[in-house]
Amino acid sequence: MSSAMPLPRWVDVLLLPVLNVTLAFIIGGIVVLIVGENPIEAVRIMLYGAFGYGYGFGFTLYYTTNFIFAGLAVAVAFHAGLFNIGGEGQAYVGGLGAILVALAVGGLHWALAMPLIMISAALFAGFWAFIPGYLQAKRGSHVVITTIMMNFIATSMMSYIISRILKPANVNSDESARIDEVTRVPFLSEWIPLLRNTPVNISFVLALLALVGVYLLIWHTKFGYALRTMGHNGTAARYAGMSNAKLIMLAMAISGALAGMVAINDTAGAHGRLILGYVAGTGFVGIAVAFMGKAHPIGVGLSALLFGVLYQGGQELAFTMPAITREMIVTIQALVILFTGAMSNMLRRPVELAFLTARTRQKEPVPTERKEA
Amino acid sequence: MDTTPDHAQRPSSAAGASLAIELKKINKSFGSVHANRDIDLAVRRGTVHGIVGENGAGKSTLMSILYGFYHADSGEIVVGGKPVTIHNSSDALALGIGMVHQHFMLVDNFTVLENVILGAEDSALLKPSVDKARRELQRLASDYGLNVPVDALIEDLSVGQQQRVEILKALYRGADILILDEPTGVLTPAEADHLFEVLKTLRDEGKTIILITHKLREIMAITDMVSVMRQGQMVETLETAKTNPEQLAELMVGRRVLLRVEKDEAKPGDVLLDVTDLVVADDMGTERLKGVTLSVRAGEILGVAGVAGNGQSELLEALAGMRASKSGTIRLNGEDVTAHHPDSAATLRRKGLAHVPEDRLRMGLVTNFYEWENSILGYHDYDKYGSGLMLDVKAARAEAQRHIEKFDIRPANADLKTANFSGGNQQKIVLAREMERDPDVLIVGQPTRGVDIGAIEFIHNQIIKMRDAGKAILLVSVELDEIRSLSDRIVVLFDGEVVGEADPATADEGELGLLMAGVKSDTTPKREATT
Amino acid sequence: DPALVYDGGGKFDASFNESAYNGAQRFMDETGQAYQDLEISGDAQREQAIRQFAARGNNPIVLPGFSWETALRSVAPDFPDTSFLIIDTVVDDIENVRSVVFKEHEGSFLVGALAAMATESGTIGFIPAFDFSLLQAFGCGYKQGAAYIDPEVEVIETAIGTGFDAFNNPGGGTEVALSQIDRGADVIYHAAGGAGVGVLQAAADSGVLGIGVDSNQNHLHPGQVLTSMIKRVDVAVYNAFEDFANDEWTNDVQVLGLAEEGVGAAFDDNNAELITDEMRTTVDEITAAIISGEIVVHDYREDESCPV
Amino acid sequence: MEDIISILITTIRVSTPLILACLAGLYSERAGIVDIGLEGKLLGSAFGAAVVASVTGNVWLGLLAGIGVSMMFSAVHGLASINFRGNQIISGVALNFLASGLTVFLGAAWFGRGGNTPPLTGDARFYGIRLPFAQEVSGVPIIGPIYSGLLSGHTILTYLAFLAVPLTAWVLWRTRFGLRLRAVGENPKALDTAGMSVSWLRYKALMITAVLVGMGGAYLSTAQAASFSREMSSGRGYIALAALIFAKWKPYPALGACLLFGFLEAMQYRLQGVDLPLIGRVPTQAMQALPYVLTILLLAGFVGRAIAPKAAGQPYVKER
Ligand SMILES: Nc1ncnc2c1ncn2[C@@H]1O[C@H](COP(=O)(O)OP(=O)(O)OP(=O)(O)O)[C@@H](O)[C@H]1O
Ligand SMILES: Nc1ncnc2c1ncn2[C@@H]1O[C@H](COP(=O)(O)OP(=O)(O)OP(=O)(O)O)[C@@H](O)[C@H]1O
Ligand SMILES: [Mg+2]
Ligand SMILES: [Mg+2]
Repeated sequence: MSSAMPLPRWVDVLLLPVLNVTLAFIIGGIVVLIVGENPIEAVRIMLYGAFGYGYGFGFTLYYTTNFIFAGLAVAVAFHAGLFNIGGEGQAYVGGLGAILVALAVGGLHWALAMPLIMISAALFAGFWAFIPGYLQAKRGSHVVITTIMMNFIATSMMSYIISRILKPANVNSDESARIDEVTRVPFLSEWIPLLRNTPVNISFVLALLALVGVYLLIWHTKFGYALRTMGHNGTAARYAGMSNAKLIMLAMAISGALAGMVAINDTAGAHGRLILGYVAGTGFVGIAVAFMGKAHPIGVGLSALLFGVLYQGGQELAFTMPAITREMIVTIQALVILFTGAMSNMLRRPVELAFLTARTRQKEPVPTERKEA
Repeated sequence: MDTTPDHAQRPSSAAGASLAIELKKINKSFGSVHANRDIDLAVRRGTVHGIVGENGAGKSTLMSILYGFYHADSGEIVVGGKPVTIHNSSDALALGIGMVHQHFMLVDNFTVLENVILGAEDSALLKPSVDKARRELQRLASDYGLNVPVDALIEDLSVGQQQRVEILKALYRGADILILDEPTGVLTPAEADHLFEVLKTLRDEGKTIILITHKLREIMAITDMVSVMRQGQMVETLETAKTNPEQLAELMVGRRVLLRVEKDEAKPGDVLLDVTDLVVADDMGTERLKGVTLSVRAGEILGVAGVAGNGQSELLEALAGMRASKSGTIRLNGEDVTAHHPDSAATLRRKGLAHVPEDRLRMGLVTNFYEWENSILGYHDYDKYGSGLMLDVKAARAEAQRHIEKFDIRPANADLKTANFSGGNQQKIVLAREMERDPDVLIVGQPTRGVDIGAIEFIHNQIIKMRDAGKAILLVSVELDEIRSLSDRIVVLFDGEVVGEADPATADEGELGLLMAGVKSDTTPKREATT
Repeated sequence: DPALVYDGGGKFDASFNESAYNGAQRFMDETGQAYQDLEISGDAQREQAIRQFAARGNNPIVLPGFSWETALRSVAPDFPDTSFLIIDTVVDDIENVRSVVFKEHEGSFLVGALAAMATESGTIGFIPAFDFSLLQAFGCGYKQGAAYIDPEVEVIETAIGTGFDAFNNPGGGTEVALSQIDRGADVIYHAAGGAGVGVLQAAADSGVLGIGVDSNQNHLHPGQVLTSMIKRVDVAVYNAFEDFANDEWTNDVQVLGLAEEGVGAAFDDNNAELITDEMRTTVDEITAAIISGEIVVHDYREDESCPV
Repeated sequence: MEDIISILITTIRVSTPLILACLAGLYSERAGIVDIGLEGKLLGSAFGAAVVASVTGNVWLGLLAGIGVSMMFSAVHGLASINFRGNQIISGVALNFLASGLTVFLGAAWFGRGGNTPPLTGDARFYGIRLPFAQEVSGVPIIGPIYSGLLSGHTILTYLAFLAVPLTAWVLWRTRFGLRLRAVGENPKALDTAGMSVSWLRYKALMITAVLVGMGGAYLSTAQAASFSREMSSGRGYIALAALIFAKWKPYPALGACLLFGFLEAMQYRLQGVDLPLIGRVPTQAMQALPYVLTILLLAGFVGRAIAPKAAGQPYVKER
C-alpha cells in the first residue's frame, strides 16, 4: 500500500520487523510468566542453547536450513500471487523422490549422488505442487484449498508407501532402509569439528545458494519479472503477453521443488532414511518465515535463522525449564506470524507518526534530512 | 440537442438567494500532500455550481469532505446557514447532501432496488422497505424521467443506467444538495444530455447541484456558477455567463492552453491493419463482436466511437492478441495474425503492434512496480533488456529515463512506485512505453480518460505526431469530442457491429449520437435510446 | 539422575508413554530419587536429546519406543559409562544397552479370547490408530485369541487415521467405534493411544464393551470396559531405575510375555461384574497353555502377516 | 436398509461440526473476511468448552466458554484484518498455530495430562435427545428407523446446526442485516458512502462466525467426544472451508456439501477392510484419502470457477 509519506527503507525492512518480533516475544513472555517462569531467564537460556556452544549452534543451523527451503518455497509462490500452504506435503513427497534415488544409487559417492537425489526430490515435490498449480491455472480451483487437500493426500499416500513398500522387514519403525554412508549427504562436522554430532550438513550451503538463486530468479531474470507482474496484476500480465496459466504452473512447480529440498537436508542428510511423518511442521513454519521475511531472500534467511533459534533454543529451554514445552515454541511462532505478518500495520502508524513529528521538527534547521535510502 | 444555458431567464446574481452550502478555510492533508488549502466556497441554493481543476487539484477531496467521507483537518462547514460537523456519510445524508461518485458505489450483483434501499432500510426486515422503495422509485421515475428496470441486476445495466441508479439513491434519501463527481466521463452525448435535463429539472425544483467535470463545454452548458481549483487552492469563483472556456482553462493550468487539436491533412498510405468479419466473445461466452470489418492505413487515425460496452473492449483485446476470436481474420502488415491463442499479445508486439489499453490501472500498469519496471512491461523479454534468461536492470532503467525526459513524466524519478504518479502521468508512462517502440500500428483505448486538459493537450499532440510519422492508429474513445478532433475517419460501434462510418469534418454530433445509440438510418433503437 | 525421554505421542498419551512415566514416578515416590524427563518435537531431536542427557551425566537413560533405535546406536558408543534402556526393540550389539520387548500378541490373545466369550452378537471390533506393524501385532493376537474361542466370531478392523496424529483424534475414535457398533460389534478393543479414549467413550455410551490398552483403563468407565491389555512399560522403567540404583544393572535383552507378567489382561473391581468365573478360568487356562508353549501365538512382526 | 441408516446416522454426526464451521465461514466471507482460521477456532473453542465444562461440571457454561474462545480469536482476526488491514490468510494461519500451541500448553499446565482435559461425565457433556414418540414409532417399518434411528437421538448442537441453515438463508435474503452483509462483502465502499460503518458490520459478522464455530468446537469436545485432546479438530476447519467454496457461499448448498463430506467420511470408516466387488480390498490409506481426492476432483470438475464475494480477502482502506 502506498502511503502518502513513505518511511525510510530501513524502517520498513528492519525496524518494524524487529519491533514486531519483540512484541511477539513480550506476549510470549507473559505466557511464560503465567506458567510461573522467568521470561528474561528463558530468553537467555534460549540464546545460549542456540549459539552458546558448537553442538547447539549446529542444530540451529540444521533447523535454519529446513526453514530457508520451506520459506523460499512460500516466497516464490507468493511473488506469483499464489499462496502455497502445501509445503508440508510437497516436502514429504520430495522425501520419496530423494530416498528412491538415494537407495537406487547406493554406494555412489555423495558428490555424484547428491545432484541426482536433488533432481529427483525436486521433481517429486515439484510435481506435487504442480497439481494444484495446474488446477488453479486450468480449472480455477483455489490453490489455498487444493494445497491443503494435497497435504492430507500426501499423508495418506506416504503412510502407505513407507509402511507397506519401503519398510524393510527387519526394522520395527515405519521408515525406509538406510542410505549408504558414502552416498548420504555429508555432515558439516566432517570439516568443522565444532559442529561434531550435529545434523547440519552440506544442505546448509545449498540453502545459502538457494537464497542467492531465488534473489536472482525473482529480480534479475525475465522469468522473475513475469512472475512478479502476474503476482501483482494478472490482467497486466495478460496484456503484456505472458501466459498466466504457464506462469502459475511453473511458479508452483518451482515452489514445490524448493520445498522438496527439505528432503535433502533431512532424508538424504540428517536422517539418512525416510521416516514416517518426517516433515513435522517444517512446511508450515515456512509460511511464517516467508511472510516475516517479506518474501525477500535476505528476510527469509534472517527469519529462518530466527525460527532456527526458536527451535533449538526452545529445545534447550525444555531441558532446563520443564514447564516450558514444545507447545510454547509453537505459541511463540504463532505470535511471531501474527505480529510480523498479519498485524504488521499495528506499529506502523505510531512509527510513521514518530517520524513525521521528528521530521517536521527537523525540517527548518536541516532541510536535506528528507533523503531516503 | 439543447445545451443552451438558460442563465438568461434566471437572475444569476440574486444576492438575496440563500446559500445552500458554505465552506470556510477548509484544510486537508494526506501525509505530506496538502490536498485542500484554506478553501472557501459558497454555493447558492437552487443553482448548478461547477468545479473545475487539473488532476489532483483537490476537487474530489473537497467534496468528499462535504460528504463526510474524509475529515477536514481544519475549517468550517455551513449547511443551510447552520454550522455543522459531518462525521460520516450518514450525517451528510441527514443534512440532505447526496453524492454521485466518479466510480459508482453500487453492488454489482444486487438489483437496483436492493442498491437503492441499502443503508436506507426502514426496518430489520426487508419486505416493507422493498415495497416502499418500489413505489417511491416509480414516482421519481415519472417526476424526473429517471427510468430504470428496478429488478435488474446492476451488472446488466449500461453505465448510463447505473448512474441513474446513483442519482435515484441520493434522491430516495431525500437529498437536497446533489454532488456529482465527473459524471459524464463514461456517458454518450445523448446520455449526457439526458443527465443535464434531469439536473435542470432538479435545479428548477429548488435543489442544489455541485458538478465536477473536466469538460469545459459542460460547464458552459449547464452551470450557473463555476469555481476553479489549482494545486489544492480555490483560485476563482465566477458566474458562468461572464466567463469563457479559454479563461477557465488558463485559470486551471496557469498558462494558455490550446483547446483545439491542430493537425494537417492526413496522407494515408497502405493498409496496415485489416480486420474482416471479426467475431469475439467475452469471458462469459457472450458474443460481443458480431462480425466487424474495418481497416486502418498508414498515416491515418481511425476513430471508433460508441457507448462503452458495445464491444470496444473486446475489439481492442482481440486486436492486441489478448483474446481469441471465434471467426474472422486480422491482418497486420498484410500478414494474417488472427489470434487463436490468448498469449499472442507478445507475438503481435514483435510484429509491430503497440497497444495503449483502455484501463491503465487494471491492465496497462502494475501499480506496485517501480516506474522503470513498467517502462518495459510487455517488452521485458526483448534482447535489449538482457540476453538469455537474465534481465538487464540497467538497460531498463535507461529506457525509463528516456521516457521520462521525452514525455515529461513527473516526478522525474524512475524509482518511484507507479501508484504514486497521478493519473495523467500514469497515462504518459503507458503512452511513452508503447509509442517509443516505433510500432507500425498503434491501437489506443481511452487515451485521456480522467486526464486533465493540460495532459490531454500533450497526449493528443503525441498521437498526431505518430500519425504524421506514417503510423496506422486505431483510436477507441467514448469521448466524442476526442474522436472528432483526432480522427481522420470515424466508425461507430454499436452492439458489436459497425453501424456507420462518418467523416469527422462533415458529420455533426447529433448524427453520430444517433448512430451510437444504435439508430441506423432506418432501424429503431436496439439498446436504450434517448428518452 | 536417571532420565526418561518420551516418544512421539508425548508424556500423557493415556497409554504407552504415560505408562513409562508412571513407572518413573512410582520409583521417585518410593525412593525419593528425582529424575529428568523430556518430550521431543521431531525426529531430529532424538539424537540431540539423548546426547545432551548423556553429556550432562544423567544415568541411566530410558528410551521407550522403537523409534529411538537409530539415535541410540549413534550415541551409546560415545558414552560407554552411561547405561541405556530401550523399550520395544532389540539393540543387542552395543555394550551398554539393555533392551526390553513385550509380547503384545500374547496379551492381545487373552483379551481376544475374553472378547469372544463376552460377545453376544458374534461380532467384535479392533481399532488401531493407523495401519502399522506394531499395532497390527496387537490386532493379530486379538484375532487369534477370538478365533481360539470361536472361529465363527467376526472381527471388524478399522483404522482411525493414517499417521501418528491419529493417536490424538478421539473424535475419530468415537466415530470409528460407533460405526463398528452400527455394524454389530459389541466388544471393541483399541490400540489407539489418546484416541482410544474416544473409542471407550463411544462403547460406554452405546452400552457395549470396550477393551483398554497399555495401562489399565478399566476405571475409565467402570462396568463398561471388559478388560485392558496391560503392557508393563512402567515395570520395565521401574526395574531399570531400581537395578541401576542397586548396582544390579545388566545389559541384556528382556522379552516380557505372559510368563514374565510383562503383559496380561487386567482384572479389578471395575470389571469384576463383567467377568464370569468361567471366563476367568478359561483365561487362566490359556495363560498356562501359552506359557507352557502349548499354544503358540503368532507374532505379526515376524513375517508381516496374520494367520487368521 | 439398516446399513444405509447407520451410515446416514454417522453422516449426520460427522457433518455437524462441519456444518457449523461452514456456516460460520459463510458469514465471515460474505462480509469480505476470509477465515482460514476456522480450524484454529474449532480447536480453541473445543478446548475452552471442555475446560470450563470439566471445571464447572456444567456443559452449558462449557458451550459459552467455547464461544467465548472463538470470540477472542475472531476479535484478533478482526483487529488484524479490519483495523490493521493485514493479510487475512496470514492472520488465519497464525491463529491456527496459536490454537494448536496454546491449547496444549495451557491444558498441560492446568491439568497435567499432556494437553488433554479430564474426561467429562454427567452434566458436563451433551447427550443425545430422544425426540417425542421415538420409542413408540421405532417398530414401524421405514418410518421407524428413519425417525427413531436417523432423526432422533442427536445432541442439541446437531439440531441447532441443521436449524442454522434455514435461519442463515432467511437472514441473508430477507433481512436488513443480510442485505448489508452481502453488500459489504461485494463492495464495502457502497456501504461506506451510504453512511454505514464497514468495520462494525464486519465485526458483527465475525461475532456470528464465532458463535457458530464455537458451537462446532464445543460439539467436538463435549458432544462427540467427552474430553479435549490435542489437535482434535484434525483438519475439519479446512474441510469446512472447502465445503464453503464448493457451495459457492450459499447456505443450502453448504449444508449439502457438508453432508457430502460427512457421508464420504462415514463411508470411509465403513469400507475399510471390506472386500469390494471388482476392486477387492482397498488399502486403508486410500480410503482415508478419498474425501480429499474427491474434494479436489469436485472443485476442479463440477464447481467450475467459484466466484467469491468480490471484496473477500481485501482489507477495506479508507483514508480519513
Ligand atoms: N486517499 C488519498 N491518500 C493520499 N493522498 C490523496 C488521497 N486522495 C487524494 N490525495 C491527494 O489529494 C490531492 C487531491 O486529490 P483529488 O482526488 O481531490 O483531486 P481531484 O481534483 O479530484 O483530481 P481529478 O480531477 O483527477 O479527479 C491529490 O493530488 C492527492 O495528492
Ligand atoms: N492513496 C494514495 N496514496 C498516496 N498517494 C496518492 C494516493 N492517491 C493519490 N495519490 C497521489 O495523488 C496524486 C494525484 O492523484 P489523483 O488520484 O488525484 O490523480 P488523478 O489524476 O485524479 O488520477 P485519476 O485520473 O485516476 O483520477 C498522485 O501524485 C499520487 O501520488
Ligand atoms: Mg477527482
Ligand atoms: Mg481523479
